[in-house]
Amino acid sequence: MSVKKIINDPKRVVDESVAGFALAHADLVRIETDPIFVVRADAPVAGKVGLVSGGGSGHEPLHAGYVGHGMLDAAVPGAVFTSPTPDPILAATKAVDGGAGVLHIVKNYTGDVLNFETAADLAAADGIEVRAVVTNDDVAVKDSLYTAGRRGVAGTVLVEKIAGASAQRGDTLDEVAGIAERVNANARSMGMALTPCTVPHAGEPSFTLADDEYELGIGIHGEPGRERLPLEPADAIVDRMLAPILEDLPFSSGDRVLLFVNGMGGTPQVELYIAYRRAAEALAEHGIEVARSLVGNYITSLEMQGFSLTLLKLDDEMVELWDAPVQTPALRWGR
Amino acid sequence: MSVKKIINDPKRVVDESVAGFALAHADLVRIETDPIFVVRADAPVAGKVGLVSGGGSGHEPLHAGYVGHGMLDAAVPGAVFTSPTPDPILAATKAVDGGAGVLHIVKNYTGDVLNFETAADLAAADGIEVRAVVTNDDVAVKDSLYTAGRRGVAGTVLVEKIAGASAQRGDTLDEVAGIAERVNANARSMGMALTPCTVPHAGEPSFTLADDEYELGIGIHGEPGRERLPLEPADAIVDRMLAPILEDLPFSSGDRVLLFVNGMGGTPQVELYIAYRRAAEALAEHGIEVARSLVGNYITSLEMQGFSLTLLKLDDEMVELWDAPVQTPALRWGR
Amino acid sequence: MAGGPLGADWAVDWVRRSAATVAEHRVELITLDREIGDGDHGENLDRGFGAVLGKLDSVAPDATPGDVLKLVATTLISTVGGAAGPLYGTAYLRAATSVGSEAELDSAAVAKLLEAARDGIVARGKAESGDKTMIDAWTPAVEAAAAEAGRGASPAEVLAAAADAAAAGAEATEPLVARKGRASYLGERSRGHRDPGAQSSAYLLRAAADAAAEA
Amino acid sequence: MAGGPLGADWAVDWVRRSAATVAEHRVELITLDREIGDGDHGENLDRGFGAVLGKLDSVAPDATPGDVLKLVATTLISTVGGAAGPLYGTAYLRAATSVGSEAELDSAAVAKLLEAARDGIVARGKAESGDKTMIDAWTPAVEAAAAEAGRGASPAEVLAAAADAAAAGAEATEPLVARKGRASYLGERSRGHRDPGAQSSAYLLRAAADAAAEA
Ligand SMILES: Nc1ncnc2c1ncn2[C@@H]1O[C@H](COP(=O)(O)OP(=O)(O)O)[C@@H](O)[C@H]1O
Ligand SMILES: Nc1ncnc2c1ncn2[C@@H]1O[C@H](COP(=O)(O)OP(=O)(O)O)[C@@H](O)[C@H]1O
Ligand SMILES: [Mg+2]
Ligand SMILES: [Mg+2]
Ligand SMILES: [Mg+2]
Ligand SMILES: [Mg+2]
Repeated sequence: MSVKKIINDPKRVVDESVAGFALAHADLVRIETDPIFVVRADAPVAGKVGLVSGGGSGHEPLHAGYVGHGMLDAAVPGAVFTSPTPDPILAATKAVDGGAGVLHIVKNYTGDVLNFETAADLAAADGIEVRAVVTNDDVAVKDSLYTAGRRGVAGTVLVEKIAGASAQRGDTLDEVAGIAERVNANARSMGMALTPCTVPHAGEPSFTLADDEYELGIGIHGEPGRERLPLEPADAIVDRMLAPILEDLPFSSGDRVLLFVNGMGGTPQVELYIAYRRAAEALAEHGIEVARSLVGNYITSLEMQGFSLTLLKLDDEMVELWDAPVQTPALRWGR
Repeated sequence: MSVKKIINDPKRVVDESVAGFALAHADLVRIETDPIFVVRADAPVAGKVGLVSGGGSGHEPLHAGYVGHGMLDAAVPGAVFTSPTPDPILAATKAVDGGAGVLHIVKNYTGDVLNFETAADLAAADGIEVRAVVTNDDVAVKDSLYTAGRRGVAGTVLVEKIAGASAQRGDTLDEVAGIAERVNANARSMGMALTPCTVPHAGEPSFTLADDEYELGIGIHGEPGRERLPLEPADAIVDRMLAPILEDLPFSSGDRVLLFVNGMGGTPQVELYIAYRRAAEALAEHGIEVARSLVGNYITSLEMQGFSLTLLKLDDEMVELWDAPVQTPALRWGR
Repeated sequence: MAGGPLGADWAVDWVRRSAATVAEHRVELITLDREIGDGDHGENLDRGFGAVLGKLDSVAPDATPGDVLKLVATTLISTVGGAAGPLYGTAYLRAATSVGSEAELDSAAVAKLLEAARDGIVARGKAESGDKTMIDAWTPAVEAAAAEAGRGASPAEVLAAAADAAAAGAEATEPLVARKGRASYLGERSRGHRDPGAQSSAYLLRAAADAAAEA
Repeated sequence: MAGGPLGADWAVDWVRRSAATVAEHRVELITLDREIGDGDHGENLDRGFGAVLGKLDSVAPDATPGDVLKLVATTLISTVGGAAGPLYGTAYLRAATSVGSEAELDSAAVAKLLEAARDGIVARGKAESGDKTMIDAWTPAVEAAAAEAGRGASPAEVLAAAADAAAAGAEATEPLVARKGRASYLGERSRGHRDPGAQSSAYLLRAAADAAAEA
């Protein structure tokens, strides 16, 4: 074995992991294996808009960890860092269709967009109404003619939670899609990494960094980021990440926000809270009120050390939907 | 900065992190800073037995992440991997005393035991009834005259949850202590590591491992373990860890258990579920029923890559208390 | 070099050679993709063509080249994932449609097949020449094939010219700045690396030419 | 070498020298502890004696050696943590009790102080000689001190003998297998490493002797 991981066979990583996940969370989810997807134990919920997300594996708990009451109806895991093919997306879409249509939540990567598109076409041909929301909250990438557009990163978790609550309370497909779009439009993220990650089948780290460097603007696939900088204190890093976020929307004094500090997988919690502390302090300096928060490993890059900051500008409806009960393997509150 | 971490100053790691924690979870907890401890927002709860735990930092979410309804009333963080001194333990004990006495949950390390003992003596002098439960679930260490006794590791999380539910429903100090003792007596754990961790002030990894080695029987402080073995497939590792656990209690066919796969901090979730899958399968082969489960980073060693397996032999009361509502930053369900 | 029209045997041999070349260059394609992408391109294609290989037994004795191309298309779509899955899938699907139910393909049909495949990739991915994608291998290949067919070359000669042009096209992606796909996130930092999809396209077209040469 | 009894000045100087020696050997003690423990011993003692140093100003002009020792005890207990905090804390507390309110300590008082300190560590930690703990520095020190005092040596000579014995005792922990504290988890693998607590004890007793030599 050339890679130092707790695995049996690089080719069976996703299958075995999803199997373990299903065993551990049999109260909330079940899985199908051919093609593979994870679905709410009680799917389809009649009359409820179904929510399906998915993408490459390696970002756990995203997406399977968010399947359950008040969030996703199904999650479709691809190979590590590889978007799933249309087959399981289509199968999941059918499995969660309760007659009110299905929303696809897709992170903006060429592969994800294309495979979900194909699945949506096939589902439509089967008479299922499908809409897609493509998340693109990453300010590290310039959204221009010269790129594939901004990437969907940690904001996706917030879209899934809030749109999930919208669907759970009985909103129509148009309404759920509208809320999802609104959350995405009001979310901005920026990531950094201290260390790379290693895809099991690749056997080598995604990039190399010197002992005194960090990568600013990292994606969630170990893609190199915006620039490589000399390591600096946590507060300085946070300030550097916050600046383009605050510029981009722009957030302004009097705004209420959700502050989300996300670990990339290998960062200890002590460090995430040190970053949270400075981010909250800096926002207070800008007169921005942190009304809700989330800190932890919610969308990861395997064992990468690093974190991302996400700011979501809240309105009253978003707050209500954020607070609504959620019962999933990775996010639970209320009820 | 010689250590690659998201920190400002090694000496301020705990203070800043706890400050960020308090900001992020102000709905559930508050903190005192001189001396430092974390306490339930509504403490003391009149008539309820108070639960206090604590120990060196670096194991987050243990213990502060478990402060809240249905679990701990206060957590006392020491410096990284260093047990706290008696002062904050005493202060926390006083802060949670609702008149029904206070239970100290202490992991079995010389420093923790001695400092909690001193604090308990001082609290008793102030008229507070204190009992202590010392957890020692780690089968990697032989419990004999020739050691400081078995270490308290992941089983501590289960003790805190179940004893917390016992206190929450109004049990007496004797009853809560009795349940805590029973959980500890029925829990067995074993850990492993692929990589070491680095204490911020130490600046160097706790040990070194070759690229094709793992450390079996690792503790939660980067202490070297039982033996160093050539890396092998996940299933083989799990079997090797499960054997001494199953021998030690002994668990037997027909038993109902809680299976807890705990990440050491730097291990991706995919890997934890691969380990869970094999552990569940192996227990099924032994006729042991996995009635409850927990998978994730619940008691960590900073950024160490590795995991531990814990088995708790359940009785009906433990199941009821495990399922009881809990509302803490790191563990939530019910209500 | 064989000169006649190409039948289903050629299509099947193309698949076998594709699977072989992708397996042989798996690590190289992973490495190219790790440098400016996410390091899965070689793994994904290897999985996909491995799956196609496993389905060749199900090809009917009276199958046409179009049947084989369609099998490749649907198998790649359902096994590759990522960006390359739908892009290559669409390419083979359009190629299959382009050749219809013809049992034998002449030079014009071969050139048209390549053009249809390229157009399919553009329809899905919206890339233009110079965006540093697989299109930068396909478009020179399509143009070379059309020119060869126009001057009366054999199908094998058409494919050989296409393969040469694709290889040159893949190499020529090195100085480009990516504007589509994952590599586009790197902006200027994508310069100096060869596009993995262009490289795999060149290998696949070389496999087609080699199969034709021995047909 | 100064020969008279030791007063509060000596105790204060012992504190200063203790803080200095712990700071100087901080990394060495961390490294020893990383090898068979958890790598915090030097950091913890440095924090503790730094805190004591900061409190020296609050020592009253008419303070006794016992007052100073008590200040050390309470400060270490409330700032060091880990195993060493309560163990050293108890040691200094028992030492303070042993000297009572005497203004000056003669050789017998000094030997008794060391014995009381050692007994305090044993009372809390239950270690025996040979368990590879700080006791293996303290017990030889106590014995050497008693012998020196018995033969009429000066307080400074008593402390010098104690320091020498402690240093030898610390060194002698190397071949031992740990049976108490964190190092005991290693079993046989603890052999070949010096116990960090024994080493820090040797440094602290050397500081006491050096302070006496200049008193
Ligand atoms: N929009 C596009 N149009 C054409 N080709 C593209 C486009 N986006 C990506 N590609 C091709 O896909 C290749 C990457 O494929 P692959 O690694 O399998 O997908 P992913 O980027 O999803 O991991 C790139 O090298 C490029 O040639
Ligand atoms: N039971 C005991 N009795 C005497 N000394 C002990 C005992 N346990 C530990 N020690 C001493 O404490 C030292 C370790 O101190 P320190 O590193 O500060 O504590 P911790 O082990 O809690 O990290 C050991 O080197 C040993 O000398
Ligand atoms: Mg990919
Ligand atoms: Mg310690
Ligand atoms: Mg790729
Ligand atoms: Mg130590």
